[in-house]
Amino acid sequence: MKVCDFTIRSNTRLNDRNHLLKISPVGNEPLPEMYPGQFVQIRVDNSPLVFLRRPISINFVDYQQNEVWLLIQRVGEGTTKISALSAGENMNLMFPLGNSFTLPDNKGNFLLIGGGVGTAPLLFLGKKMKEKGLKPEFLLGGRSEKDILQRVDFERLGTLYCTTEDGSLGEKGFVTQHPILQEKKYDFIYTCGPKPMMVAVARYAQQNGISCEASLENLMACGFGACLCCIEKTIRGNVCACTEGPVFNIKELTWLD
Amino acid sequence: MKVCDFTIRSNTRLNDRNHLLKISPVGNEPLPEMYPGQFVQIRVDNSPLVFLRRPISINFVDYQQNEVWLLIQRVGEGTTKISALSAGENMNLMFPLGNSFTLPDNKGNFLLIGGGVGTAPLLFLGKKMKEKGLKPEFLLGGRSEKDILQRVDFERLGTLYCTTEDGSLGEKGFVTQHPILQEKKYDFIYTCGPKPMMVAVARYAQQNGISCEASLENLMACGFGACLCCIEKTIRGNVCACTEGPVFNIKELTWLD
Amino acid sequence: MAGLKVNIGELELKNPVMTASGTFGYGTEYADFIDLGRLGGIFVKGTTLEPRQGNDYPRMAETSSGMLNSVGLQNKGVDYFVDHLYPKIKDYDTHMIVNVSGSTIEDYVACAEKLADLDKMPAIELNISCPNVKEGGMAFGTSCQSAAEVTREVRKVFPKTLIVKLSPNVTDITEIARVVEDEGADAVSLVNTFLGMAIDVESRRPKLSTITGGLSGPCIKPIAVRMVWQVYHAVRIPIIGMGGICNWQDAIEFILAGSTAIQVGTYNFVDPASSVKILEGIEAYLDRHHIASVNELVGQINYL
Amino acid sequence: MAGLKVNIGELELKNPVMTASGTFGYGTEYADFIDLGRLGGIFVKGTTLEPRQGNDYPRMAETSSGMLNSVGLQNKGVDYFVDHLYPKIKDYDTHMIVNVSGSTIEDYVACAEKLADLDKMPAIELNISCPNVKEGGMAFGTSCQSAAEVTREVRKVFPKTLIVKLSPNVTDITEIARVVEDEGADAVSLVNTFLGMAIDVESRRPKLSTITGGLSGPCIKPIAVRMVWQVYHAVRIPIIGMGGICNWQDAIEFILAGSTAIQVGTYNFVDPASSVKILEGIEAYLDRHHIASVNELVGQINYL
Ligand SMILES: Cc1cc2nc3c(=O)[nH]c(=O)nc-3n(C[C@H](O)[C@H](O)[C@H](O)COP(=O)(O)OP(=O)(O)OC[C@H]3O[C@@H](n4cnc5c(N)ncnc54)[C@H](O)[C@@H]3O)c2cc1C
Ligand SMILES: Cc1cc2nc3c(=O)[nH]c(=O)nc-3n(C[C@H](O)[C@H](O)[C@H](O)COP(=O)(O)OP(=O)(O)OC[C@H]3O[C@@H](n4cnc5c(N)ncnc54)[C@H](O)[C@@H]3O)c2cc1C
Ligand SMILES: Cc1cc2nc3c(=O)[nH]c(=O)nc-3n(C[C@H](O)[C@H](O)[C@H](O)COP(=O)(O)O)c2cc1C
Ligand SMILES: Cc1cc2nc3c(=O)[nH]c(=O)nc-3n(C[C@H](O)[C@H](O)[C@H](O)COP(=O)(O)O)c2cc1C
Ligand code: FES
Ligand code: FES
Repeated sequence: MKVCDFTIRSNTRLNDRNHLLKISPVGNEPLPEMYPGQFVQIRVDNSPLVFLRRPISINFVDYQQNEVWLLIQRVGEGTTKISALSAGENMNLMFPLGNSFTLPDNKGNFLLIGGGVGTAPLLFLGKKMKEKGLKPEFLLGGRSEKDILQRVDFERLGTLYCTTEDGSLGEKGFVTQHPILQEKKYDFIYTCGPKPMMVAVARYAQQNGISCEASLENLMACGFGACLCCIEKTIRGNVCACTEGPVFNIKELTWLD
Repeated sequence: MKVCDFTIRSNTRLNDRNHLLKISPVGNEPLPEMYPGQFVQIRVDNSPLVFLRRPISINFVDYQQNEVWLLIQRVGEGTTKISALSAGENMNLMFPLGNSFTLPDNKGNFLLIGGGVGTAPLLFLGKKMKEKGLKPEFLLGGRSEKDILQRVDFERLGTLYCTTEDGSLGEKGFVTQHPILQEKKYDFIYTCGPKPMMVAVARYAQQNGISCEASLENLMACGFGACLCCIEKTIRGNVCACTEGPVFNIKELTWLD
Repeated sequence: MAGLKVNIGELELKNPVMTASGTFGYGTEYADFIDLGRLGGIFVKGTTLEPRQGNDYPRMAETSSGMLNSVGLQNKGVDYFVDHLYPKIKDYDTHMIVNVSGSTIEDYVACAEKLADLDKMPAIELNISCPNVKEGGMAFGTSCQSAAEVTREVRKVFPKTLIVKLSPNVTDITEIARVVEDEGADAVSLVNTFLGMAIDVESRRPKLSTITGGLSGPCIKPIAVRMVWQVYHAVRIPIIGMGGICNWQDAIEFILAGSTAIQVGTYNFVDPASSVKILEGIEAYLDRHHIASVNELVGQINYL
Repeated sequence: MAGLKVNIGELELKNPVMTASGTFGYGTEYADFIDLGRLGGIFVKGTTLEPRQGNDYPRMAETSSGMLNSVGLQNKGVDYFVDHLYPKIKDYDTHMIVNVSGSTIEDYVACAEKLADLDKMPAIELNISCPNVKEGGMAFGTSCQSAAEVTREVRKVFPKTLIVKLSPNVTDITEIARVVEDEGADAVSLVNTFLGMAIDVESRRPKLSTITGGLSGPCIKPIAVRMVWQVYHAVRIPIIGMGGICNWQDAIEFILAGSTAIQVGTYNFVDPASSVKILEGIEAYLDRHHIASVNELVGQINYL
């Protein structure tokens, strides 16, 4: 873990409330190893309303360009300030934080299910899987077409299925209603998104005996295990989502109890 | 008094810590009447350290361009944020606030003595005097040449005398040591600047029977008479420097008691 | 459009948004910025029996999300108020309520008595919590006995709505609220400022002439909300909540915690129109949530 | 180079900069960010006799210039600490001090007894001020009688440096500080968090599972500084000051108010290297002002 300043290389507006930031360390020293599921804590400067850092998933690491990608959804003051940063401006990051998704050793059928901005860590996970010779498939859900982010990037890594609530792209409905879940037998599901979605996915996985990992977005103060604010109730008791997570095997969680 | 947004038309760096901002109301509606000595209260956005507005003198009003000029000296977080605003950005102003210098009716010898950024309101005062057919003279002091701001503007309005502590411009020393004060008999002195300087000027004026008005920079919370934080002890008791000042006749003040 | 009327004792307010004593002058200071008639009420500057010059300069210091003040109840005294200020403000289309301050019980009583006679003064707010006066002042608000005593004595001479303003500088604010209720107060308002201090590290001087002063602004909001919530569960009389309210969200938070009405204080300095904006925000919130009257929201936290 | 050594009772600290319990884990969490050996001391997480799971999620809410927490002393208990954590941290080149928490006097005593045996544990901090446990906890710190009692009993079994951490949620903190001194505490540390509350206005839910929680961060600094200053004038034992310290200026402010040493708390979350930066800032300040030792600054406000 370390704290350092990054320069915004580019900030692309993906839709009305999502931005993709590509950032590099000031001075461009080479990025350390990072793993899919890990996150960064961004210091938000210039705001009287934001005191604590904001946790954001590592969306992708482009080692060639020495860039980290962050997908930011504007929901409040902190993410609004971060989204407003322009190319050339700096931001202070603590990284890399948290555990990561388990990269499977063997071939099999892998489905990465994301909802909303929860798709963020799945791009990097898909990339790592593909590098390992595995064949990730993606099932992404959103309110409508414009909410399914980075489609082109996902499609490059594997088959992409989509659901939208208004039917403007892919199947109409929620991710757990997508027919592929009935048609195909998966060995491992990875999921990240709104809690109700993840609970539904976890339930599906459990019912079908599929291994499943979920990446949580608990409220965090520190992000590195010092404050004990971000705890998740597990079968082992309360554990820190920032150090023992954000990725948990759903067997550990008490969601379905 | 009103509160409205202004656009920065230009921001000129005058030296290492002074900036001249020229601003116009967003929408460019015509500026109301303002008087020399009055000030504005600037809301400082985007800072976790600044909660209250910052009082800044009206340096000049250019009715032709519909611009207000503000001379900002960076001393802390608020003035640093204000100085960093670029042309095209907005800021929120409460204005015009406070009383003003007394514009004399008759001709006579008038000396406007300013120190540091305290020269700010004297430019507008000089302009108004000149418009009235009076002949303002200026005596400005600073640490060194680069601290004597807006010389060209002052020279356009009347004779300019300077003192610098290092002797790099004009006489070496403090304003009250300038020989003109011995050589010439003035009828009215106006002063604004650091308190020790104003006290010295007031003492000189008193000793020589010269009418003298000083513009104070008391700490302010509201700027419009609501909080009673900015009081100055006068012969009438504690009065608000923001409504009954910032300009006081030195006869009212208890500085020399 | 949702109902905004609320009652504080016998007093009906057209809406729950008022302005806090010592931050709103006599209302007139704000006439350029807002239509004063839109407010539920205006609490005018702390008024004492005798005129007071207040404390020496400097009286204020900015802090993180707030400020310290040590004005020290500078005012021209109740007689001046009655003769010169009241006539100017009595016809505003809102309730003007005087904040009565003092150093002795006799002072409070004498001051309240003079105000009781004024036709258009429907209520007073008894300030037993000002941290900026040497004798008495806050001490009244920090012990049950003295809080009870001053309330009792003022109650005897003041038949209209009596609001007692509590100090947050106490171990258990519910205790004080209860005795004040028992002594016949019609409502409590809370909180006044927290006793605080700041030192300039270069000069090593206290930033206030009085060394300590009263802390206000958004920094105190979480503590103030907690106190309102505690008092709401301890007394039956209405609560007027305040402490760091800057926007309608803050106001709703105080209402949910148990405030029947709220006061906007320090933030008036930053945005002199904030009180009216807050009122508009509350209205919009009620409409959006289909709540017929603001009274339905008071104390209605969802504990699930 | 100015002298930075300070003494807290028998305990000599290499410098006055320490880190606050509950914000610094067991130090190890920060090893990536700073050289722990540079700190004057580390106050480890509140430790209780029995393991505790702490409160339910959510446990934190951001507020203006601060945060609320309701962690509720989640820890694995003193035995686990002694067996598994102490061995890992005892050889850090700084003082590791355990923050001892409890719900009953017996718990405090039993916990302190176990820690007294540890060679490299020169001191404990008795937390009689945690607002986040239902039984006891804060109650001990809000009455003179219980504060005295718990200090007295722990003093009997703990011969090394005993620091008692005071609650700010009281009418008169000097009263508590005095009884704690009288019962033999070697130092007091203050302040713990202020009891606060926040409500989400859209869901109308409390932001914390426990409804109320502890407020910390720069928002509380002016009140904390005032309390340190009051306690400095009330007791002779050293004070460890804290509450919102983010930078060296804040630290100097606490020292001027009367703190012999300081703790950095919540701000560690924002900048995990802040403690060391503060240390460097204090050094530079002392040099710039030609002050030979930080001890010369303690309580030295310039009142003129
Ligand atoms: C490990 C982790 C990874 C994350 N990755 C991403 C990401 O890649 N992209 C992204 O846009 N966001 C991500 N988030 C969520 C992001 O941290 C929050 O949206 C952000 O902190 C909100 O800050 P704000 O100041 O904009 O909003 P606030 O003003 O703080 O809050 C606005 C609203 O959002 C809610 N909220 C705030 N924080 C969270 C949270 N952590 N979880 C759920 N609700 C919250 C608040 O309760 C409030 O209702 C992640 C969170 C975690 C814990
Ligand atoms: C009526 C009036 C007119 C003014 N006109 C101008 C102007 O035209 N140009 C200009 O640059 N400044 C002017 N000032 C001063 C200006 O308001 C302060 O410098 C500013 O508020 C400081 O804010 P800050 O956040 O930068 O500094 P802070 O961080 O608040 O303070 C930095 C240092 O400056 C000191 N300081 C802060 N405010 C004042 C003050 N009002 N007087 C003296 N010391 C202060 C603080 O005590 C501290 O030591 C005027 C002040 C008043 C009251
Ligand atoms: C400058 C100033 C002066 C004040 N004067 C008084 C007063 O005279 N009487 C009183 O009861 N409260 C006084 N207060 C306290 C406020 O009425 C209010 O209780 C407190 O500021 C908390 O609310 P806020 O955080 O919204 O300001 C004063 C506050 C400030 C900032
Ligand atoms: C998340 C969190 C957990 C805390 N846990 C403890 C604790 O276990 N024991 C204790 O005495 N104080 C605890 N505190 C209080 C701090 O030690 C400190 O007294 C307080 O936060 C004020 O300092 P600050 O404003 O610098 O954070 C905790 C504070 C926070 C924010
Ligand atoms: S966020 Fe602090 S421990 Fe996880
Ligand atoms: S600054 Fe508020 S009365 Fe002058």
